[in-house]
Amino acid sequence: MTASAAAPVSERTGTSAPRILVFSTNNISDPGIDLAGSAHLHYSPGVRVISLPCTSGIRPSWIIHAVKQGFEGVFIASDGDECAYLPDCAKRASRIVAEAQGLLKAEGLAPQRLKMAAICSVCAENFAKHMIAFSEALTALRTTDAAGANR
Amino acid sequence: MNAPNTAPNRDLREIIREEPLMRSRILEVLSDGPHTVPEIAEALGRPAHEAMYWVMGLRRYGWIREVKEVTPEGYFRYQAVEKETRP
Amino acid sequence: MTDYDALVVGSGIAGMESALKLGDMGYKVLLVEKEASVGGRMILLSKVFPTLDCASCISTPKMAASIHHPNVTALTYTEVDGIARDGDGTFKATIRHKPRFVDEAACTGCQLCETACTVAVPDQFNADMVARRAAYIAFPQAVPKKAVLERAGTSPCTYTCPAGIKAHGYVSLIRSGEYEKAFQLVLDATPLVGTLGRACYAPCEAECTRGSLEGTLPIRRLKRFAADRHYAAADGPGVEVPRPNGKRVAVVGSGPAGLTAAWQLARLGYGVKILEAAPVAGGFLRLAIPGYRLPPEVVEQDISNVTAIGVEIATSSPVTDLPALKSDGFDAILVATGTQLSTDLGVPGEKLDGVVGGLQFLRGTKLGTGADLAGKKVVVVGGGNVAMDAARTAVRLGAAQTTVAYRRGRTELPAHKTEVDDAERDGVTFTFQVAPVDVVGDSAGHVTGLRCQRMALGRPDASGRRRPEPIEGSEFVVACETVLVAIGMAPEGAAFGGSIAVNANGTLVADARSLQTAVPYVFAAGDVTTGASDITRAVGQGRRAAHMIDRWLRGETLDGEPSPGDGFEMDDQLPLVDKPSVLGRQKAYGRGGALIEAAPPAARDFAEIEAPLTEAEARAAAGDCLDCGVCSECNECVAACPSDAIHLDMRESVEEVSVGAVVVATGYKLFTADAKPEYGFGRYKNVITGMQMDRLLAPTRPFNTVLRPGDGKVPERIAYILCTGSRDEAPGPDGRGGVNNPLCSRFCCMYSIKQNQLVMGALPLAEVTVHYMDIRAPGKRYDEFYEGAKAMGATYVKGRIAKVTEKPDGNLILRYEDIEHGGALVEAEYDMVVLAIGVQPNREVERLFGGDDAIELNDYHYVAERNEDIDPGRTNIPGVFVAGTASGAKDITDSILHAGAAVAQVAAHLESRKVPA
Amino acid sequence: MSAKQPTTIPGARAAEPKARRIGVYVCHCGGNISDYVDVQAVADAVRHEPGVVVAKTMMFACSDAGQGEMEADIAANDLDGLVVASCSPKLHVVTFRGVAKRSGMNPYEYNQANIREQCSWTHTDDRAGATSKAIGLVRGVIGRTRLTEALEPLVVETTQKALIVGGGITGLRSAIGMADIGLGVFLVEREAELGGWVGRFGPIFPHERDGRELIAGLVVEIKKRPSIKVFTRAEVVTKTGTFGNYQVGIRVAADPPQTITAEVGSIVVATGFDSYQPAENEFGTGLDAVLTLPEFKDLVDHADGPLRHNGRPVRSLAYIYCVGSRQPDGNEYCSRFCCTATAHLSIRVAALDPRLRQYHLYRDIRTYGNFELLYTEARKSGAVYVKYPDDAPPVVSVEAGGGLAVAVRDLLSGDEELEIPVDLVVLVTGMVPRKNEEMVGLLKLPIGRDGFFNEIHPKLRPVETMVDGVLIAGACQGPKCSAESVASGLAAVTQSASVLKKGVAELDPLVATVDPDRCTWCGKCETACPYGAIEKLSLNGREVATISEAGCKGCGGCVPICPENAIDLRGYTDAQITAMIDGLLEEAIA
Repeated sequence: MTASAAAPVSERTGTSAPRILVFSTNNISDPGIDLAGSAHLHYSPGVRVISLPCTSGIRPSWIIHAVKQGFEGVFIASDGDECAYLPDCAKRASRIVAEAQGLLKAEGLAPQRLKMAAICSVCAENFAKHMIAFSEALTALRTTDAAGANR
Repeated sequence: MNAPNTAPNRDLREIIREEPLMRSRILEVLSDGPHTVPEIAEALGRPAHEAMYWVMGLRRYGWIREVKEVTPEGYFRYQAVEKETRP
Repeated sequence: MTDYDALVVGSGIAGMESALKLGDMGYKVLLVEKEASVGGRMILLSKVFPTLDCASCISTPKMAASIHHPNVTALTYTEVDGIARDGDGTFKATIRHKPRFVDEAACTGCQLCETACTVAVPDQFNADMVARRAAYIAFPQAVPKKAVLERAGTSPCTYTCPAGIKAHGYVSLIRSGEYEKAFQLVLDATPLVGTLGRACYAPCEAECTRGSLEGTLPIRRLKRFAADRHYAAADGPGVEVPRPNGKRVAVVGSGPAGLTAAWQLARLGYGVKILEAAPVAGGFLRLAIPGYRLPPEVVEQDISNVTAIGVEIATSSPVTDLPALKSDGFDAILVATGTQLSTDLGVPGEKLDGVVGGLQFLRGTKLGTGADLAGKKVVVVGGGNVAMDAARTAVRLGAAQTTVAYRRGRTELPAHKTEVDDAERDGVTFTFQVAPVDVVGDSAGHVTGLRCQRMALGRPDASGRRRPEPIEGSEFVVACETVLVAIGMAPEGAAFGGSIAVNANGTLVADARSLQTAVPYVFAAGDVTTGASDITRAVGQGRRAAHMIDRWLRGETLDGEPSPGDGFEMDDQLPLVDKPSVLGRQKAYGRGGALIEAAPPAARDFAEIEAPLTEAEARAAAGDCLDCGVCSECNECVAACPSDAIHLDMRESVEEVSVGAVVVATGYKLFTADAKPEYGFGRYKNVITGMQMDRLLAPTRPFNTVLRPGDGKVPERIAYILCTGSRDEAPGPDGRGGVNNPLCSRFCCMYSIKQNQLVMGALPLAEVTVHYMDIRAPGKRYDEFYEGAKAMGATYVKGRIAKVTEKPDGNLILRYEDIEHGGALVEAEYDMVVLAIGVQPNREVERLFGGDDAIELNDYHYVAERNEDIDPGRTNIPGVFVAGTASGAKDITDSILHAGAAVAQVAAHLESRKVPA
Repeated sequence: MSAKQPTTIPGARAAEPKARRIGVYVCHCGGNISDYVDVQAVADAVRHEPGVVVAKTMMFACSDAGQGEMEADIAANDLDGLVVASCSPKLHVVTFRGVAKRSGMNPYEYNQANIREQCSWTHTDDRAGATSKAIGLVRGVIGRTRLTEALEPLVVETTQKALIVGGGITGLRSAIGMADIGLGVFLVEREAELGGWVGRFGPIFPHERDGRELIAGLVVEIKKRPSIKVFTRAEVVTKTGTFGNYQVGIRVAADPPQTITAEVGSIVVATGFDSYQPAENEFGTGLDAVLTLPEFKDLVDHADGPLRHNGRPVRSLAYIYCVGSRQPDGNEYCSRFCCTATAHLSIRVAALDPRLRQYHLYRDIRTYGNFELLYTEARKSGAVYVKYPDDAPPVVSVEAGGGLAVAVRDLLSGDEELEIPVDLVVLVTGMVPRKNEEMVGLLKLPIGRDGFFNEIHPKLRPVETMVDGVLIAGACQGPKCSAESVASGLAAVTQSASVLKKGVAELDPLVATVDPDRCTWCGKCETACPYGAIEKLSLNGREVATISEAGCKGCGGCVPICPENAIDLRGYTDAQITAMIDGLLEEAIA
């Protein structure tokens, strides 16, 4: 909700609003992200979502690829305990995050470029808040992260 | 003119249907900055629980929103949404 | 063959589970839900015990599946009106599709209608804690995500308006501050907005439901308010000038009927010319109604609406030859010449100088050619509105004495009551039960008096009024110089040289419905066909005439038996809303604004008497509208909808389907917490129900977080009172009533524990105390969940709460016996109290089955299970099964299992009826 | 499968996709999208994307007119890929898959880009940003669509028979339920007699039905149904096969012992519970006049007058609740049925002998729902209820005269210390999970923290386990009363029938696949799959993983586990996701 208080995103950051890749899940977090839209909550248009059946199926290589290709951050909107597929879904997603962060580090990229949080099907405000905070964090990272200078 | 009815137990339908009526008055109250529900109620001369219905209705439909911090007394303050982004 | 193998009534979690599982087995299922979305109550909950997973995340996939399953036909906003056993063991179900007024296929769920809607009502999906709109989508996760318009019927004000003006609509627009839109809504019916805002006798106000309570809304003056606002600011009517369609219509007469018809026809693209015999346009409005009631400038402004969109008005242009007009190039002609003639007294002396027809008198005054009454004594004969206008005008012209002579009594006066009252205030005197015998004159032929005879009132005549009969020898003379005759008016029907047939009373013969005369291209509307009526009826006639002329010119039929949807009716009105049910929606009535009282008459001149409403008065008055029909028909949603999905002409439809089996999954009702008055729900603003707390905790909550509804404070000390409405057979506090529910509601302990955990998560500083009888946590991981809440810091205190009282600051005092510590009477203070309300049977289920096939209920009015030990879910009717809480309180898991049990038996029933191949 | 190159090797990734003919439709949604996104610019921007043949805007893609136009375009241009950029796929994926299907296109070659909920509506404050994002979203979906394949739902023939393990009331009623829906049943009972616990009971709550009679009635019904094959003194010893088609071995302890092989589609485990057995000295266990709840029920069931125990009349008795339940260091769970069962017994005891004094020493009385009526009745019959503190359970001792005494603190009368002399102590013992290690191993049954079998989801799928087609019913899943156990058994019937009734099951084809050339069989995926859908396969002399299309649930959980990147999830392949990522970004350089 707080983004709308500020100037339009593109005005604030020009065309350089951080691009954020979000992995969501078809049944749980993607509906939550939809709901943020239905409520007209604002966040940066740099945010783009790919929806999967379950966040346990994310390959760390996708995350590395995304960051190398130009996404400044990747956000995993995980199911948490609601996942109907895997009871240990959250644990698996955490392992993927840990592995991907290791790979990021190995590539000289800040591990903070990857974030994960549980987003449920009604977590609209929560998602918007995460996106705003993550956009800000990634913008701040541009000045501190050498890798940011690549683009 | 009779005084407006401020009976404590007006039916909630009576109160709720006045939300469109109160919209401009509440936005006027908020024109000098954010206020809490009791403050808005006082400015309107109406009971706080009635103001609560109106404030929450206006919030729901995008006219006003809360300010993040809570007052020391435990109240949120509400501010008008900029004109361009209103419904 | 049946239409469906199974009918599932109710789409809560048990209903959805039943429908989906039967569908998976390959049976054809009809799932019927009365609300606008499937999902029942579970979708409205925050998280669910004991796993604290999100209710929505569990429900929404099931909801989507219910709608998309190839074997399940899901009907929302639809009710089952009855189920009857058919001879062969199947069932016939009557299904009533309630109109959504929204085309489901076209609606994209964008909510623009909801944003535009001007009517706010309590949102039942948020436990009445916030407003929704009359146009709404049930809740954010609704399936299907389609809007619905709540319409209970047409509001009485709108319904009764002879002109078809959407009174409720403009009232609700003014309430929202949309004054110009209010003006435009009236303008849609007639150009005479300012006129009707003053001179209409407002039948709407007579029907106003608020009128039966504290007094009517000033509906007419609200219209005037909108008109005044518009004319003060605007240049022209503010509507687009239509593209000419190439056809021309002549309108004979520029009174309210003619002007309205011309306006409507011109907006459809017709070239319209009004021919007016008088030197000024406006007919009755300009030549009869006195300026103190209707200032001529207002009529001018209204007429300028008509000319602004291209209507030509030729004054001093009397028409007598209609065929000639036709050959001048007009495709149709509307005769709307009104009533020109005053009825004669029919007594000797009528030709004396000083006897004037009421209409002629008013017309002369308006045109400045009238008589000089200064210092004269005037008698007005008659009791109608023209008589009042004449009398009050006479006063204003300086008459020394003005007397109205009427042959019946005061209560029989046909004039509008306010007119009579105003006339008396102006100084007019009345003499009742007198009839003129002859007009007395002097040798010069001037009137000197009116000889009258006293009348006695006999039995009521056909009109219901008592018939006046002369009293022999009671004659007397009223001295006067002027007699104004206002006992009736008649049209000048013969003016058209016999081309149009004329009734005995002088009115033209035209079809009452189509307004077409025997000459097809000639239509007749207004007083010339109806006889003298009033402006608003004439406006309605004008609208109808335009509608019919348009139909005729487009080659559409004008005859046939009237039926809904035949295109004859202009307004998509629903039946009149049921007033008792409107009044039944509220427990208490009390208007927010002050009653607007009529202003006392001003000076005795021709300046307008009635003061305008101030903006504050208008807004406040409009705020009192009860929204009888719920939807106000203001049309804002129609204008806002990008996909033209809103259709106010939708109507309910009923169909009968045959089904092989029935699953009753009608769920439960929540205990109405105000039935426990000692806890103060409904009176104390910070006492809420468990369902309300669940809504406050849900991410789609009505407030921005958990707040006290009384003042928006973040609560710090929250108490729960368990067993509210459950395990309670004690009589009420006054010795009567009481709850009388010996059953445990089974899930209130658990949902309270869940809320305890969620509240402590949402408000880390909050203290939570639970007042309980027994903590009932009997289920897998339930007791562990209870222990978890205790570990988080929730306090559990055994003992029933005797009474809750409210402090001035909204805090609440709970009084109870502290039985675990010696039984002392203890008081504790909290910010907020949550009543853990239990369940009640949903007795609507009884309605489903009638007559000999009544469904058997148990002693507590839940659907009885005949053999719960072996056949859970089986009812007394073979082929009818019950699933979920319709048979008694259950939590979600048990409801799903119970539905599964019912489904197994439904399938077995269906299989047993299959004829072996 | 299409592209198979590892994405970690830059440049080597994209096997050139075959030339596709894709139609792209960008919806105005009557302004809901076009007010904030320049939809024409979006259509123009993607018009020349590889494979795009048609790109246009539509006022309402979902309208009849919009669908008709798409169908005409598909036919006229021989399209083999369809992209609609409109609202959330949750609202219209079914609609547009229908368009594809009606036009002879494979429905799985349709993909939707969400440019309303996830674009126009969230960026109402930034038209340029929203438009640029929409272009990226559509490009991403086009990229994915270029790599789609025509898929058909997997059709698995299923065996219309079920195995039911356990011949208690749950298993018996389930067997009848299965048979009545037309499914064959193999009913396996370890004991010689059918009936389980209920078969040994007299009247049970809440309807006073005699347990023995209930069981006898069910057994009669079972005998009427030839499709039910009953095996007593039998055990399940082997299980092979997959979803819908299991082969189980049933060993019957006959003379000589024999093993029968049964083909079944589902397996319902209804093995019931054991009663908690208190340890020696726990509340006086071992003393002659201290009984467990089943022992006491047996005593009451066989009494035909005032209660006598070991020949002595019982004039007073105390019930001690929560023995073996709600214990922080033991069984933490509540056993659910025991409060009501005890109230029910108390009423029956009072009916046998109104003068018998009954003391109920409890923590919370959990006679939930309608069972509350029994609690009320028990109190009305004169039973005394004493609430003791959670942390101070009653103490049973032997008095000097040989009688029993129970010491308890009564919270309801001001924490008074009571010493109650009684003739009998009844320990209200709860339910404990039954030991079934062999079967647990055989069926891979998941066990919860409380030791009972675990369902996959308490609300979504309360009788299903992680193992497809293996269901749990009755008290083996958790404490339940008899009627509740029957309900869950019938729910398991329903769950079985929902899969087996039609004889074929249509499954979503979006499942995981293994590239055998890459697979080196390390076994990690097998461990990662909770559904047991992955197995080792010998292929051309190599050991590789194979994924059962019927067993796979399509979660993709195995995809990142594979060190060789040999697993792909259909519809979400490595190549597709990578193409989407690239497409989402392309607007920046466009």
